[in-house]
Amino acid sequence: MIDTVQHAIDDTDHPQPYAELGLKLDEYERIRAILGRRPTSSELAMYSVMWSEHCSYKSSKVHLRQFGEKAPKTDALLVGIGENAGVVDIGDGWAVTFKVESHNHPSYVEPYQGAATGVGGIVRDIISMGARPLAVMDPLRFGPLDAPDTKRVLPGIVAGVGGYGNCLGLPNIGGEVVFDDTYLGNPLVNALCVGSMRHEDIHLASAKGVGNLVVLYGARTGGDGIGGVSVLASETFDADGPAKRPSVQVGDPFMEKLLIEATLEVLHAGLVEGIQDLGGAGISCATSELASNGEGGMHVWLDRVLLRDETLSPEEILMSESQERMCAIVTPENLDAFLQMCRKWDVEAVVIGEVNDSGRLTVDWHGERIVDVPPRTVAHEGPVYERPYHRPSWQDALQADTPDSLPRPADGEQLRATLLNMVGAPNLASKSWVTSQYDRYVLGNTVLAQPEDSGMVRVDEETGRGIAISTDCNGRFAKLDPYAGAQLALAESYRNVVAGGAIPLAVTNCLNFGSPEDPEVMWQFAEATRGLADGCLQLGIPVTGGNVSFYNQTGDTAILPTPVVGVLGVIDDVDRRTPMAWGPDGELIYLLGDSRDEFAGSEWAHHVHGHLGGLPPQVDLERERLLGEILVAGSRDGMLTAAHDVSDGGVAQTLVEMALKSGVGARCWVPDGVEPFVFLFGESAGRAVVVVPRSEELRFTEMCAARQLPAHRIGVVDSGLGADAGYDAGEQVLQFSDQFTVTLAELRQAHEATLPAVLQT
Amino acid sequence: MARVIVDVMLKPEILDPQGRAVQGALGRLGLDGVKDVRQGKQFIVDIDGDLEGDRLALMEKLAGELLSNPVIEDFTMRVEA
Amino acid sequence: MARVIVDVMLKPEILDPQGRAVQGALGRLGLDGVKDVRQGKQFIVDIDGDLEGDRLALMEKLAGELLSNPVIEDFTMRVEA
Amino acid sequence: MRIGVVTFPGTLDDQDAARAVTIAGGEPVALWHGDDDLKGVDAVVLPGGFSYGDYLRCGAISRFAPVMSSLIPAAEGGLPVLGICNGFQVLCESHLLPGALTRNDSLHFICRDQRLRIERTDTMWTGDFTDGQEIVVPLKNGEGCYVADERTLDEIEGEGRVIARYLEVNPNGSRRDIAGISNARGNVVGLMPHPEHAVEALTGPSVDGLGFFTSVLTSLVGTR
Ligand SMILES: Nc1ncnc2c1ncn2[C@@H]1O[C@H](COP(=O)(O)OP(=O)(O)O)[C@@H](O)[C@H]1O
Ligand SMILES: [Mg+2]
Repeated sequence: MIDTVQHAIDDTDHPQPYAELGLKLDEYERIRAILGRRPTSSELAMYSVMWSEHCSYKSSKVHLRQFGEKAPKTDALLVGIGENAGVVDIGDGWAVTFKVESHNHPSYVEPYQGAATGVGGIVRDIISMGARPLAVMDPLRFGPLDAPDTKRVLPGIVAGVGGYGNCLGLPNIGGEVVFDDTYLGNPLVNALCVGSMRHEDIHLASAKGVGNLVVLYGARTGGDGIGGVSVLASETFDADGPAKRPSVQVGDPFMEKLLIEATLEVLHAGLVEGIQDLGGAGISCATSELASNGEGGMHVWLDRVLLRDETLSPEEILMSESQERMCAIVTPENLDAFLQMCRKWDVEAVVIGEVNDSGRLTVDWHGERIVDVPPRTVAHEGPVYERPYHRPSWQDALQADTPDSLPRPADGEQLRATLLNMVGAPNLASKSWVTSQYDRYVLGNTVLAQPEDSGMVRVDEETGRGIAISTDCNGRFAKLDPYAGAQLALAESYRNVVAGGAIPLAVTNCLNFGSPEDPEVMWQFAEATRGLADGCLQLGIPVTGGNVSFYNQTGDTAILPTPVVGVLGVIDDVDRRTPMAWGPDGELIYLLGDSRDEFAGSEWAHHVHGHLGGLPPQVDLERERLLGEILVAGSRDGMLTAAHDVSDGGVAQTLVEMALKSGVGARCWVPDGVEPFVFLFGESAGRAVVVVPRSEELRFTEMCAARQLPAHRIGVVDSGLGADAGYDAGEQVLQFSDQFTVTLAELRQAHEATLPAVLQT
Repeated sequence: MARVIVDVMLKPEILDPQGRAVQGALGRLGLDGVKDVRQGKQFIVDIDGDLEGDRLALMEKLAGELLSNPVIEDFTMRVEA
Repeated sequence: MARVIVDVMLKPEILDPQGRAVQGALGRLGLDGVKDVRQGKQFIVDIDGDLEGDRLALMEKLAGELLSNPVIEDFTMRVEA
Repeated sequence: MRIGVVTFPGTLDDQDAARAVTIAGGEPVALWHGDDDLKGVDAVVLPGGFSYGDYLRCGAISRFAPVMSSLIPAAEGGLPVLGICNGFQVLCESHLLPGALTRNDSLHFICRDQRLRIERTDTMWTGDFTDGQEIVVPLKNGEGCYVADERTLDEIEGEGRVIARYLEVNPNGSRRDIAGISNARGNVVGLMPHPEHAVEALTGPSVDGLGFFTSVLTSLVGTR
């Protein structure tokens, strides 16, 4: 029985399963008030998915507004928040769009497909702006490395990210792999995509032009993922969707590759008036958003949708989250050309609707009207909540529990043992077990990729203009102080971008938190958002887009507040990038910035003592900005051979990573006035290690002095230390004067063995 | 000595891109009227002794949890002596 | 309507790392005495009308050339009406 | 010299192969899978990727594409053809080269900078290398394990048709560390690693890959 509009008018008291679909009673009442009758079952399906937390941002909206309100003035922003992804001007007529999104819950249920479709979804967001995708990144978070469920989830997620991205032909240029107890029942899979286009190719999701046609193209619509993203992402796991349909989407990267090529061809041929990807909430979302952004009216013949499963009901077709589909608005004159380009790429396409000026979104099913709604009420005027929030009762006690009394290594021997232990800690160990499953070479424009600070790709092969991106977040810092923690995430990401020599331009974010219905979690969210917005204003780089993922918790225990921040930078010639590996003998190693006794939330406190408490490292965004200017100038003027930011694991980790990447040893020392342990393992922000050729030393140090950035000479690259230290002459060692010596071979073994030891089967 | 044969197929409602690719190829190569193709896996497990009682139950459990992924796949298992 | 089932297996002399990995996993999960595991593919082809004469011959040819690679694989095919 | 670069649905490294041809001094010519016209090119590169999603078996479906119906006889007639990664798989599936490529023994996709030894320099694609030269180029594949029966392996070894071998690490379990082979005539070469990703110092681990593309240009000049 089809529930028609007429039926809804006639039988207006018919009880409806709004609660099972995740709507609250007052939300249901509001739908009735909007329509002046009860919704049909198809309308209820549309409203319920579109008003879900995942699609409507109902709990986060009031906080996210700050990103617009506090946005710094910049000419770089071509398209701001609100579109599928923001667009940034990088010069020479090039524009870049980038965005990060979460696929946490689906990846827990089915790791491979969940992660794969996460990549697929974010890539479609980027192509729907008219951009050609350039690269992907994958910030990932798991429970403890040795937990059995991590061994179930991690290999599948990594294979899924790789399986999809590799098959699409997009290089993976970076990401994160972080382990913490709180992610055990709730791993985080965030996926980022970046794309480029010429300014004139920017496209927006709107249905303009009465009489224009709505074309659905790509994969056929099936029953997979019905209630998937929405049910899974909005409510906790025990509320599963309609029983007869699986709530897992399966990705087809091959189809997506064809979809990319077909889409770019029709866009460049000027055949498209508006375009929208189909992600969460499928056709409901695409049609209501397109209509709501356009002339405000659209009619859809739902029975024309090509199906994979003929038994699907209209409600299910509206809600289906089948992957690899797109929706385009095409003029009648261009339709044939559009369809022909789709055929060239073996992509099926069909006209499902028409733009009109009715101000309504109407949907027919075999001649009967099943939906008749004002599209804005579906797409943009969903509920908005001012969720209550308050500082957690335990926050003061957490901050009072400082790491100051934790036992510290006392002599050189103990420092050496600590170093070997730390470089093998799951969070600091080499991630190459993961990254070697990702293609970083495809497209031939990857200039920097893992394990560098940022991923950097060439955008213009003629001029060498390129971009760099990094994503970062230390959730422990955010737990200790969400406001500062979000700014520290921003600062780290910023630092990683400037370390490569790129100038930061814009920010994306993926805010992963527990339940917004918990006022203490909501406080974390509010504080982190405020911190990030204030930080972006201070650094002068706008937030161009992002994603919120709530309900990341196991029972009542929320994950660490995890505001993942992605910073995008531009470099006018990638030839001038600064890599992380130091150069030949004799080059000088400098530490820029101040080192303080800051261990709260540090990897040392976490890994060695299992401790979390105190106040996170001091944030000084003016200092970060100055550090950035020095690093960019150093790259531009050829003063630096190498640079590497200091973050998790402190200066020790930074030096070890530089040495291992280059394969050459170094003699280092502790600058005056700092305790060796604090120097090596403290995690003060605003620092980087740089390597300067002797010929540039004076110029570089004078620049730092003039700009008042502390610069300490802490070492010199030296391949000939082996014999002095009692090893074979050729042995490469890292020597800390007066403290200890360690060989690169030992460090490499400790650094590289951790992940394979657990994950290699 | 027993031989266990486990056939694993994607559940009918789950998208099978491999099957679709094969369907397209069969058509292009001149085979008309192909309505549907599904691609699955087959495992042939040779095992010592008789497979009975607990061991049979364990094999069955592993067929459903290790050899197939219950979230997206169905399996059938048969034992040949 | 006919249903064709094609089973494809690596030839015995070709190394099967997937089968080996499954064998290892079965052992670790407590199933003793697993001597050998081979992992192959199964295709289920649903096809309109009767499959006879030339069409049957074509299906058979494609099973041997498209669905399997004769250099490394063997296949069996059966038709269910 | 005009070098064709074939695009199948799902081909990924076509633009890289074309770039490599250009840097080597040739002129790349795009060839489309659905078109049996080879446009009079002097040589052809089958680039890497996941043609038809690599569903079924890598290269199995591409082998039947219209472009292959022209390419197979042309290769048998002496046209130089280089198959890289997925292209190598297509050449094996087409029986232009013996053996097959199966799932990596690690069961994982692997991307790494791979050291190789060039074993034979008298093919159309390796003439610019020196005998035994060691090179480093990216390797990235999920199904790169070269297999053939022992008789076939002995035969290609005996005829000196192994053109490159893995050094230091055998990344995928290939029999006898085989990274690339040629046909008897030396015009058709299949290679699992990716020389087209090692043609610019900025983006590759080396520029060692360029040798394959300059070799064919050199040998074509010689035959003219
Ligand atoms: N999941 C992943 N995918 C791709 N690259 C990753 C992933 N995890 C880590 N990496 C890369 O490994 C390197 C080291 O990571 P990390 O220590 O988190 O860097 P940083 O501390 O500089 O942010 C970086 O280049 C990062 O991009
Ligand atoms: Mg870094």
